[in-house]
Amino acid sequence: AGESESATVRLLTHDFFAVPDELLAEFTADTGIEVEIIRGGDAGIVVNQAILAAGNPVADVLFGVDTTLLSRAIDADLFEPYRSGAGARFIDQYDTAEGLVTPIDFGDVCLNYDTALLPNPPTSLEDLTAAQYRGMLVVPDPTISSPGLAFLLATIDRFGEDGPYTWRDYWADLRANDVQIVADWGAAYYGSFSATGTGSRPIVVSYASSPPAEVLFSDPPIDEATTAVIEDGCFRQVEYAGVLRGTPNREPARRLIDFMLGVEFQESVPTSMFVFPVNPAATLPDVFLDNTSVPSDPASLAPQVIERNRERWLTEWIDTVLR
Amino acid sequence: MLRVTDLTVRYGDVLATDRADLTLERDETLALLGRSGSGKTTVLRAIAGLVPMVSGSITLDGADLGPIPAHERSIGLVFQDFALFPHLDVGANVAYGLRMQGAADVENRVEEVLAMVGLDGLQRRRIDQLSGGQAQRVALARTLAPRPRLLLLDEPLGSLDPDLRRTLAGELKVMLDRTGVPAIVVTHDTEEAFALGDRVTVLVDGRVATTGTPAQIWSEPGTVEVARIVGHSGIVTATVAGGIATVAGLATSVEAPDGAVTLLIRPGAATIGGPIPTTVISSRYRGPDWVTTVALGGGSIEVSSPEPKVTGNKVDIAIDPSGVALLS
Amino acid sequence: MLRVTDLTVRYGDVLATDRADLTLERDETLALLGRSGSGKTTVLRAIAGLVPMVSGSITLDGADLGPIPAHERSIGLVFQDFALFPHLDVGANVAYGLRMQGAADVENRVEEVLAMVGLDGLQRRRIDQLSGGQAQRVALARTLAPRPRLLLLDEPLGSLDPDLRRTLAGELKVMLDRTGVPAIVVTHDTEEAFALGDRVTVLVDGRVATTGTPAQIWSEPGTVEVARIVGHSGIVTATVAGGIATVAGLATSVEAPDGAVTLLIRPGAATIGGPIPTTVISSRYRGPDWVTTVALGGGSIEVSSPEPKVTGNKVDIAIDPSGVALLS
Amino acid sequence: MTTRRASMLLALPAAVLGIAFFAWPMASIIATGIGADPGRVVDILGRGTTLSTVWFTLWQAAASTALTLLVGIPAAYAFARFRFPGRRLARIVVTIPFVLPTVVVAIAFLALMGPGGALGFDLAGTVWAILGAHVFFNLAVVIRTVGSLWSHLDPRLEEAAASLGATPWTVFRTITLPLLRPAIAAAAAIVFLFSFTSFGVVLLLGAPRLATIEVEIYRSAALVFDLPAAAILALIQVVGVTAGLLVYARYQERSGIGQHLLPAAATARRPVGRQRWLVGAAVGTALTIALVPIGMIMWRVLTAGGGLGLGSLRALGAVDPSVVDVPAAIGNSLRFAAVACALTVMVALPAAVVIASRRSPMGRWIDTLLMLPIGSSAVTLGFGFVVGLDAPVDLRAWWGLVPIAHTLIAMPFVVRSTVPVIRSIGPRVREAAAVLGAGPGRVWRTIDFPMLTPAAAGATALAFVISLGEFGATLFVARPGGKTMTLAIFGLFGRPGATNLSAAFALSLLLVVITGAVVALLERMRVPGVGNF
Ligand SMILES: Nc1ncnc2c1ncn2[C@@H]1O[C@H](COP(=O)(O)OP(=O)(O)OP(=O)(O)O)[C@@H](O)[C@H]1O
Ligand SMILES: Nc1ncnc2c1ncn2[C@@H]1O[C@H](COP(=O)(O)OP(=O)(O)OP(=O)(O)O)[C@@H](O)[C@H]1O
Ligand SMILES: [Mg+2]
Ligand SMILES: [Mg+2]
Repeated sequence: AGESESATVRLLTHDFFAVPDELLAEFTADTGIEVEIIRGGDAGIVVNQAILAAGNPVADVLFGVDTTLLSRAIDADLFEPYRSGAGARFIDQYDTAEGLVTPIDFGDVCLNYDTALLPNPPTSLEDLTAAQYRGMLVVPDPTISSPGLAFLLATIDRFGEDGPYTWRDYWADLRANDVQIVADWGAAYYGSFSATGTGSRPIVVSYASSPPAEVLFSDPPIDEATTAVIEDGCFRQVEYAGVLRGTPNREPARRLIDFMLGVEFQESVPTSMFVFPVNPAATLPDVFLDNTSVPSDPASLAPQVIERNRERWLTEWIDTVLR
Repeated sequence: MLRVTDLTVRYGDVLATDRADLTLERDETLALLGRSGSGKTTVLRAIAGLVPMVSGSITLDGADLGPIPAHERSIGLVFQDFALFPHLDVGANVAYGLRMQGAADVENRVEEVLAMVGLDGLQRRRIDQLSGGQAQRVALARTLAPRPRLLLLDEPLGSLDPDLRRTLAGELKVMLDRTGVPAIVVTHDTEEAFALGDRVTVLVDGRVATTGTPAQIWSEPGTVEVARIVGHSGIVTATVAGGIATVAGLATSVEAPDGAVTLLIRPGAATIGGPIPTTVISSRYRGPDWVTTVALGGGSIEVSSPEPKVTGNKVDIAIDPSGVALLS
Repeated sequence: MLRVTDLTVRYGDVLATDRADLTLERDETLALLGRSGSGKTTVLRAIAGLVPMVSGSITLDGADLGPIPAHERSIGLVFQDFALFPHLDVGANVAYGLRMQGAADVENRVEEVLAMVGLDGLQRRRIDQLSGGQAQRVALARTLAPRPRLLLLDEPLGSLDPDLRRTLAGELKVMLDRTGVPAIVVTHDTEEAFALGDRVTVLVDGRVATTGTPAQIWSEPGTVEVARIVGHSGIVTATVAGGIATVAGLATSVEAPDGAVTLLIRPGAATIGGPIPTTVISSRYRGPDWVTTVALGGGSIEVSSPEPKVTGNKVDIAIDPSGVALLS
Repeated sequence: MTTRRASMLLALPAAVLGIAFFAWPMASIIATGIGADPGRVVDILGRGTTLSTVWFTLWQAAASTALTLLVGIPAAYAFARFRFPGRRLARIVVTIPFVLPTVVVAIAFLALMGPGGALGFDLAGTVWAILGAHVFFNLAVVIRTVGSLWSHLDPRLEEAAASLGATPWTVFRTITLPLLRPAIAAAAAIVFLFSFTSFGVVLLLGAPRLATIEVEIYRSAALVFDLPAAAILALIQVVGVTAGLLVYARYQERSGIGQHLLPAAATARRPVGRQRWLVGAAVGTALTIALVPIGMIMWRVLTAGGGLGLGSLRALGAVDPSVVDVPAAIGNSLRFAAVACALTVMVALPAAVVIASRRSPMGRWIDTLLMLPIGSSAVTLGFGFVVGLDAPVDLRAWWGLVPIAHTLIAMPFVVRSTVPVIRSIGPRVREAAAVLGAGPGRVWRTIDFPMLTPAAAGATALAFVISLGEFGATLFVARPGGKTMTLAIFGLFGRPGATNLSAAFALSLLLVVITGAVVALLERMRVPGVGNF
């Protein structure tokens, strides 16, 4: 509504955000808007930084609010509404908190396994408690790791809070079956996991996109991944962007979100961030098509539910698994 | 040319110099003699402008130095530990003052001064590669190079071996005489003070105890303290009655009221063989003679003897009354 | 009781002590005299077991000290600048050696030793609150307390004022005699070496140049180096022909082949008035006389005169041939 | 002599930097956090986990400090008192760990003693891994701080004790140790602070059961979104650290012993006999501790992609710049480090001059306060910047925050390494210059400046490597522009794919190499005889 347009837009995001320079250059060439990327740690830290500055934002656009963080960001009144014309149809499949945020990508946290060691992988979460898979699973600590939390949420979604067999019972069984908890994704994947790490555990909590990444970033080159995804027990995390309330650069901010929904940017996210595009018009690179599929029925929980229960769940998880 | 009047300097609670008076004439070298901590260095520092005076005045050629900062006084100071600049070589150390003056022909003057102190060709030598004697000469050269109006030397030979000290003291005297720069030399060694100073000022606890020619100081130190500092040991207590001071068998006329007085019996005044019976305390070889210390009048005196005396034995000595001085 | 044979000590490339021989008899005090860097401290450190020998042997009362570590030697060492423990008070410093022995009555012995050095009641004083003389006494007390078999003193009076030095040298001599502990005293001051040592060993560049009583060393130093260290200055070059050494007007018989020799003319041997014409170099007051340095035979000698002589003037002197010694 | 006005002027930049970029943001965020829900203070303080976390933090820091001293003191002795072949190189090697980023260290330790680690036992999640990493990290602090005083201790004090009948162990216990107390206390204080606020190491090696206050702060701030809890924990940390530092400063004041120090060259000698074994064992242990994790990184670099080779260097070259721009990261790191150097020259060195010129307790207090930033929560400070720096100028996402944070962390080390040098210049040479006709300005130019240059250059190099290896504070600051090397390493370790892992190790090795080179330079510039760190 007639505010002064600056030629720069500031994008506040986490340290794993990546975008090819050419795309940004193109954006600048097309719109005359420079993009300044401000990073500040992982997604949780960045969202909190944004919340601390709510109303008087450090940047114009925030990218990296995921399903587990969304509710908190909305509660803090971080964003101003914006509905991008660029993604009119497919946006509606996602929870946009009544038009305050725009989905950009989604990723599934899934169990990966070592195809060489496990010719008969488990096919369900329940299988993991079987004696056959004893001592095979390694999970990042959900109290510090975001994939770890996602996996916990998947189990909560599956087994529920009440009833004869709750998620706590499930984790007690995992514990009895010698699940290993390590610090973060890296410690699990590059430490304990047998296929990519130095350890001997053939099942690890990772991403649906990990097997194609193994092919893409192999040395020497390989054609087929030595890891694969177990389709059951995946948890879907959607990553959102939003225009930060109080931005003096509303129009450039909106252009940036439009850009992030555009086919070019959307096609870049699989290889630069290992997530899947929300725009169905974007085609996936071959390695993705060959080595993984988008899980058909991932678990998901409403952001409000996560926000309301997270602390309790984590405490209960600690009591169940660590005490 | 230099007149220091009523100089008082404090370091916090310590009264380092207490109403000191000094004068220095043109072409003269004054030796400042005193014990460690007596304020010798402080006097030099005050003259050089490195420490503020609490009271008193310092004039050089009639001009008050008070308001003039150290770096504008043109007074050369050779520090007790030389304080050579460790990051500069010998040549650059000597050239330093010249450069500060913006002097024209620095190189030549450096060569000239180094030649004067006998260190020709050592320009490029690093400071930490100098022996003690060489460092002393470099310090002197550095100070002489900018032709100061006045030279202050703080224990210039302090840390050297005795035989080197004696040699360098002679050289230094010659150098001072040759350059003709008036100088104050601080030392705690009487022999050195006498060798270098045309006059000697003795400091005791920050005060000027006495000033005079070496001969005056030696023969009439005036006080017990000065007598000790000069190195005299024959200090005895006598009783005066009617202008005659008596101690053991010695009687000598003094100008003092009746009562107890302290007498100095100068070295050489006592000789073996005579009317005064004494007891040997100790005996040590001095070359070529032995020095025997004997008890006398509550103190002791030294007599020369051709052979050692056994401690506890009796010896009779004579004392030349002209070798006796009154102390206060 | 102590026999040091063929002692050689190296610090890296530096040969600090080179095949030195020393002996020390019961009840004797030996003075070790030498210039700075001549290896005096090193000899003491080797005897105390603080530095390994390259070769040689050290025996104490016939027993080889070689394999015995420092802390089992019972040899007391007073360090050059005392090395008092700065974190302990006077009492604790003195008690240290006693505690190491597990001695029974530490307190009493500490009091006793402190009384002996005249520091009664200073037990609780901090080390950095001691004057130089007090520190020296504490160091001595600390070393004496555990009753060492042998006492090594490294320039015990080195850093003190001259008059205090003289006083303490006397006291030290008395103390050493009283305790009866055999001792080696290092010094670079001839007067002190003569005063303290029953015998004197002169070190030059790590080697023993000579050993003898003070009188022997003084009158027959043997080499130019030792003569200089002892403080002699009358060193001249003479020509020998047929057993007669001639320099200027002096002729004296020497036991040397024909050619050039170096002669020592001892202090006092030259007097004013005589057959030998010389030129005055300088003149300084010594108290009570003046010392005039005159040029002679490529060197110079000092003569005593009752009044100063003017530089450049001629004076005729006589030299007593019995005051001449041959140097090599 | 600096006048009061001059010293206030010189201290000003450090004070401004400390207040504007440390004290104020810290106070702002803690106030905001607690202000959001003051009622929770009691609740959080009374929580069992709070107590157990504080307890664990304290005891692991104490244990880390004790262990580091245990290993470091013999090595300090060997380095300080003996000349042996390769001494300089060994000093460089043991110094490198100190400036390595925590991520790299944690990953090297995981590869070494984690699941399937090279050592064959899995210590991940146990306190042993944490202690090991802390010892590895801080060894240099002890070796350099204690070693520097040790190298100046008069060996004759020990010899005097020996000649009085004290066995070598008694000499050490009754003479050496008491005399070294100030340096040991200083080293212990720094090691304790680093271990007390340890984040990356504990996060990665301690999970899932072990956490320090700093890790809990991170958890509260990043995952549970409990800002009041984070703020209260940060407050506990700041108060604890400040109290500790005050006790430390008082202790240093009390235990200060006026002792005569000698130039280091005068105390070092060649080891003989049994000493050879001692020196060999002490230096060997320190070298092993330093080299094994570094060697682990090298091994991973060399064996990436199967056989022995330089595959990882290729991998490093091949990293997709749109994922992690390696050359840009190197450039950024160097740029930040350069700015930190410049700030060090402008801020830390003047402060060092002030501290050096005041022998009064004041100097010691400033010296102590400078340690606060290294004992404070990086996560919290990152938030503090966001809360506190919006007015009068909005600096919240200013690129300068990162080098400023680095400078604050480097400051105590820079000050400690320069103050003794400045003090060693002594007033005498300045006075000598003055009587030779040099006014105050020229004295500074011709005497102080050239004499300080080597120390200043050394301090600057130190700031450079500290900046280069800094991770924790860098990560949590909202910063524009690209990544630094440490963040790039972190990013590469966080992605699947063998080449990413290889590239991460290769980049770590590059960091080790650059660090090693700069530390080597630093060693060269050490002013013989002085220098505390
Ligand atoms: N910077 C200072 N601060 C405090 N006291 C000082 C300082 N310098 C000297 N003093 C004290 O002032 C007194 C005089 O010292 P000064 O250095 O002038 O003596 P000195 O005669 O030169 O002694 P020395 O022969 O030991 O050099 C001493 O008591 C000394 O301790
Ligand atoms: N620790 C050491 N390392 C290397 N060289 C040394 C060491 N200690 C002494 N030296 C050298 O050994 C030689 C003898 O030194 P020593 O200390 O024994 O001499 P000194 O006669 O006691 O001298 P001073 O009168 O100066 O005390 C000197 O050249 C000295 O430089
Ligand atoms: Mg002085
Ligand atoms: Mg010595």
